[in-house]
Amino acid sequence: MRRRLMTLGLVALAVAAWQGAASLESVDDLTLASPVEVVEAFGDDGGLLLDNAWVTLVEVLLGLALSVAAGLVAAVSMHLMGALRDAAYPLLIASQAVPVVVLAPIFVLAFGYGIGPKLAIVALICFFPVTVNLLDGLRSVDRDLLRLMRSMGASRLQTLWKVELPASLPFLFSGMRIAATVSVIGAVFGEWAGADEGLGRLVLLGLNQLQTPRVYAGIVLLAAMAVGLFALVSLAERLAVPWKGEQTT
Amino acid sequence: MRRRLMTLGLVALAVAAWQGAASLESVDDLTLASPVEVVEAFGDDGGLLLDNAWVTLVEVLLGLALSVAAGLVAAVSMHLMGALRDAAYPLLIASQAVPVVVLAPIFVLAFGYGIGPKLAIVALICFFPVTVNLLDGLRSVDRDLLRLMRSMGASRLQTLWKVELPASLPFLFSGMRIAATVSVIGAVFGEWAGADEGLGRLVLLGLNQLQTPRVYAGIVLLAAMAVGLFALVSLAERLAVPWKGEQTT
Amino acid sequence: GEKEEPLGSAAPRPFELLLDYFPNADHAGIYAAQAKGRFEAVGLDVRIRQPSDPAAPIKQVAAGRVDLAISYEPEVLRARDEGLDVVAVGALVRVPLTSIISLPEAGISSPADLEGKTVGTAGIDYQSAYLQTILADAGVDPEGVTERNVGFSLSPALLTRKVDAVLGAFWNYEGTELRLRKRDPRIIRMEEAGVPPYNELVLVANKGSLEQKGDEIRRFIGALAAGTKDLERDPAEAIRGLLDANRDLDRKLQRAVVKTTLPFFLPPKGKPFGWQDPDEWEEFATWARENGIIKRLPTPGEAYTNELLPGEGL
Amino acid sequence: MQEGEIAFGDVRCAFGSVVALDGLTLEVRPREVVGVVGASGCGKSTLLELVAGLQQPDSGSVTAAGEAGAEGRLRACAYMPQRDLLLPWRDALGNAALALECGGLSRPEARRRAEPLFERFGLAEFERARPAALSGGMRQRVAFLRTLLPGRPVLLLDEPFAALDAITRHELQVWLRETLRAERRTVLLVTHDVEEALYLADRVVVLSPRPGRVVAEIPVALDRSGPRREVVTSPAFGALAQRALEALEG
Amino acid sequence: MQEGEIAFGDVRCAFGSVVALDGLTLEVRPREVVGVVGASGCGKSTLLELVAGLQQPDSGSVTAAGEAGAEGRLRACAYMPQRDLLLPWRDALGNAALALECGGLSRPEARRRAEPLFERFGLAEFERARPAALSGGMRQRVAFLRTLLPGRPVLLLDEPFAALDAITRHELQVWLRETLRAERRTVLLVTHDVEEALYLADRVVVLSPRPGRVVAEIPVALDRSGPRREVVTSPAFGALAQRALEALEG
Ligand SMILES: Nc1ncnc2c1ncn2[C@@H]1O[C@H](COP(=O)(O)OP(=O)(O)OP(=O)(O)O)[C@@H](O)[C@H]1O
Ligand SMILES: Nc1ncnc2c1ncn2[C@@H]1O[C@H](COP(=O)(O)OP(=O)(O)OP(=O)(O)O)[C@@H](O)[C@H]1O
Ligand SMILES: [Mg+2]
Ligand SMILES: [Mg+2]
Repeated sequence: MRRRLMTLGLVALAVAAWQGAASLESVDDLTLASPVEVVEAFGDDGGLLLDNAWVTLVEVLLGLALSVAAGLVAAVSMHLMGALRDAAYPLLIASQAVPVVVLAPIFVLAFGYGIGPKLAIVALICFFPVTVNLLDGLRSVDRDLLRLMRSMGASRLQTLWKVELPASLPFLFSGMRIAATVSVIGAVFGEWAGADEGLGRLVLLGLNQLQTPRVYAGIVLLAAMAVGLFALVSLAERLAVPWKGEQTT
Repeated sequence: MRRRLMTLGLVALAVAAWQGAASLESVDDLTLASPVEVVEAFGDDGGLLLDNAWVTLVEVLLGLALSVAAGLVAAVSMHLMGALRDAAYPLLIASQAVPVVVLAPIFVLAFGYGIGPKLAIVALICFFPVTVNLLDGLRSVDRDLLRLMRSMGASRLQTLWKVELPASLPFLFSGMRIAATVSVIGAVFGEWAGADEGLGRLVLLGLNQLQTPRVYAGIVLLAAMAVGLFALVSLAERLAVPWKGEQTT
Repeated sequence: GEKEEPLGSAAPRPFELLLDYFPNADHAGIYAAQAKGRFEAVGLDVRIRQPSDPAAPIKQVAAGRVDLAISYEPEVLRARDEGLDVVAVGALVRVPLTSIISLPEAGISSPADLEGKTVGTAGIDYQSAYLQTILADAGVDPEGVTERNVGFSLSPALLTRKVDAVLGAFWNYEGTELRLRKRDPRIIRMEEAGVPPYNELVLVANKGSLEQKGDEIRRFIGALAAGTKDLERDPAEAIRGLLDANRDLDRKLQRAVVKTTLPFFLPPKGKPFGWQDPDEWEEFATWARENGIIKRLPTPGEAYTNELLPGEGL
Repeated sequence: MQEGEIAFGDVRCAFGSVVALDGLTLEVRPREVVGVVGASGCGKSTLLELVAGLQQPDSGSVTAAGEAGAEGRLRACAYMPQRDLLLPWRDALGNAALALECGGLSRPEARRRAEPLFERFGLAEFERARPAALSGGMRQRVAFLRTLLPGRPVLLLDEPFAALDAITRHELQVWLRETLRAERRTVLLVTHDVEEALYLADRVVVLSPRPGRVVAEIPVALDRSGPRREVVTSPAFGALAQRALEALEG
Repeated sequence: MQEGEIAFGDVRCAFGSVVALDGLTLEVRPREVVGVVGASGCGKSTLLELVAGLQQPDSGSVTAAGEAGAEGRLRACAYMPQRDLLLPWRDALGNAALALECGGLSRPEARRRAEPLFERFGLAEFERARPAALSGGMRQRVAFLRTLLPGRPVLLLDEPFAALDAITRHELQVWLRETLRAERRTVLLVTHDVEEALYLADRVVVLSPRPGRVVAEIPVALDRSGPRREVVTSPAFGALAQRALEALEG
């Protein structure tokens, strides 16, 4: 209870700080919209914002699903094949250093216009944290457990399935939390690479039309999406890892 | 030995695939430069590339240091104060959903031009994986260990310092691996928000001036940076977590 | 004549148009024609695409991946200089839109006032060259003027008062924008400050494919001319094409921009729609050559053609 | 004076549907050594955790050193859990010194204090070895050291010698006896070894199978001053052992 | 026939500077039950890991079921390590069934086979409990079950009953004796309880303190058909225990 109150207090504080910063003399209100203006913006074109939010949410969810799948496959196969890890890991890392604008045309070339390139961009940005965390999780399993599995004549896949994967779920979920959070900005980039609708495009247009309140309203929606997805992953973890917090072997 | 060979083979395969894709009829050499062209680009203006690479490297290293520090502080303080976590976590997540172009002007306003805004942008992008992973690490410590510390009359900080932090180092390093990787693209964004030098600027210029090989040469350098930083973090982990891979309590 | 020649019942041919940027008032004529079905009427199923970045259109058209792209005259010159076989087949906006914009407190009403000021640019080489030309023309010592690369955020840089002026924003767009926002912008247009006049926005085609695509492009421009006529006749009505297709546009702003830009969509007296002045092209190319934007001066008529304009080259 | 006293007043402690302890009443006098024996799963470890302040009874009262609150009990007791719970990143010496550090000593000082006992506990040369490099019995001895060093008034030992071979165990039993005679402390010693309980404790408490209750209290009024071998082979000792086992079998 | 035979030929096994075993030579006949006792840290667990194929000797040879290679030894042996190593995410039944699953059985089938023994091992009602909810002794019994179920020809037990109270331990000892009499297997039983070794084994091997070598072999030629209580209290049994302890004290 007391904690709830403190929480609310802190949040209120943050909003107040925002309002304060926005009302500073030195800050042009076209540079930073105040919470009040944002609320007004929701009033003015809530419909437009929500329509576009829906478009972006779809991109985010599909892209995220794609990236988690890709991350799982990448991590597991690299874990099982040392040579593959040595060779592929640098490439995966490199893939994170390529600016989206350079890739966008290639993705368009590969997937045409439409949702394809956007999903590809979201997936590209999101799969990496999943891969890194899961791989690290798989590698940090108690060595004695692995030896026990060997002594029981477990096959490589049995060990993976019965011990390594369950043991690394906490790592996996940390990675998914990060992925869920950045997926939103991924969709924004995707839309900047060419889209007819979506929050990302709305924000970009808003910027170019100096509709600062609308820009920040869009960002608030994007943030809400990120927070929601993050919460969703945490919920999923509580369901998938009930033994967490209990004593470990 | 055999593994080394396989690794080399796979890498060669990847490069060949790149060359192949670049030589496809449907892929014009303005969209995708071939490895050969990239090598030529290095020959032509290697000096230019390296000078700019140095600038970017500095931004990356400073920004990364900043972000790790920020991530540590954020994670530890949220771990110690439940209310703070409830209040601040959503804000941190939200911070990841704000497009750089929207923040850039604000950072410029705050830090003027020069390296300030670039560091801020790198740090903003990199601190998050560190925070999430470390926080999850701190929360996944064997509960019996915590109860043991309580029974020994350990203070909250003693428990943090002697048990929780060491136990969550593997998580922390996973987060740092991700941070190190994305720091590079962070610097690129930073430079796009306005810079007179740096690889990001060079790549952007190359895009505008149709110098595709130079663009890809720049990206190769960026990727090399990411891989190098990643390797550095992994090395640091081996030094900091010697007991990893040994049996755990 | 922009009189639509009926094409019988043949199904419209797909025709990819890649814009220079996200849809805005500069494209009002295109959307007007699209909305009124003028492209179908000439047997074209026009698909309007947006670029992933401002440099993309010219590459895509050079790669033959789109039928027509909107780009900038300097970009066309550069592309040819880099060996891309592209050609400007018509002017969408026949004057420079790039401008120097400042806020009143900076006290910049003429190029001479730039003395000792900081100017933000997007870091595009030919725009920096504009600045140098302008300073030279006004007899201002370049040393005394700081050019600062502010990336994409020109207006924000201005509004954060971190620069005194920005070069690269369009007078018809950002200019109008700031005016509507009561920021009372001061505007210096390139051609008024010593930069040779050029066509800011041009329709670019792949020269090699003119043989078989020429007719389609001609028909496209014809329909676009008609659409632009509609815009002139009844702007309030014709601009709906743009606004309805892009709900997220600021209607007030776009209307105002169309109003200020309309004269420059239209050709000079007695010239067909999309007319590009040969002398201006040569002059600008020369300037570009002198300022090191391009290494080789294109032969006259190499980079542009008016042949495909309504009533021309038939 | 109350210091070191432990008291259970009709305690019940359940985990969900599993009732570990029920109707448990037990008094431990200051400086008394009480052995606790009982079937596996009858609630011995739970009993210690209650005293240590790591568990709260569902009903009834638990006091240690006159403290009824969990925090107070925490301060009074030194608890050696059944799992050694050594920190994998600390060497043996560092693990043994942990409790001292928590007590406020600097790390080097704590290590200095722990060091001498390593010889005595047959851990010489393993001061710098990490838990992963220690044998099961070695780990248990390190955990035992960690518990003793802070010198808390109440000692709660959960099968401290379970992983030790007969010889080592006997040595440590003798050592513990001597130490406790020198500086008396209140001790609750959970063990599954009746002989051990009888040799070390002033009184042996036998718990019933779950839910655990006290079913027998066996005062150990023996002369145990002689060498261990003789003490445990004496007929009187055997008789007590007999009683204890019968109580266990119920 | 060779099946189930174990042989150490002048084995040396060291961890860095620590020599765990040196000059160890030992033969185990097929279907023989051999008890191994020795000081804590003398290399008993290492010895079992060598047989199990989880360690390689630095010199000398180790064979199990006629297999000299690590892989072959792995297939022949069922190994119960000193730490229970239960999987925290599996319930007790799932943990007990683990080895069967690795042997190729479907999860439900494996659980079905494990279930009946839970009653017998006093784990009824805890089939669905996770390790965190089990007492130390319960966890050890689950680990013991996990080892027995696959029915491998060679059993390697590292202090299987160390965490059990006297009564439960005695019951399980009797149970194990009966089981082994019914279906003979080759067993290496590491224990710190001499009585346990003498009661279960055909021969008791005493190791020297580290580095471990065989210092005594005590054949147990006793009639152990009677009730346990009588067997272990018989004078002959006592004499053997005496010998073993003396060998241990060296
Ligand atoms: N954290 C827990 N959650 C649920 N049940 C528990 C928990 N801890 C103990 N139990 C249950 O309480 C009962 C007593 O456990 P406890 O560990 O006290 O037994 P014990 O006497 O120490 O047994 P052992 O001699 O085997 O260590 C057991 O049935 C166990 O299943
Ligand atoms: N993984 C390891 N790394 C380094 N040293 C080890 C390792 N495993 C065992 N040792 C050392 O080898 C010696 C024998 O260990 P082992 O576990 O075999 O003893 P043990 O006879 O089982 O003792 P206990 O009865 O206490 O379990 C010990 O001194 C131990 O320190
Ligand atoms: Mg217990
Ligand atoms: Mg051992």
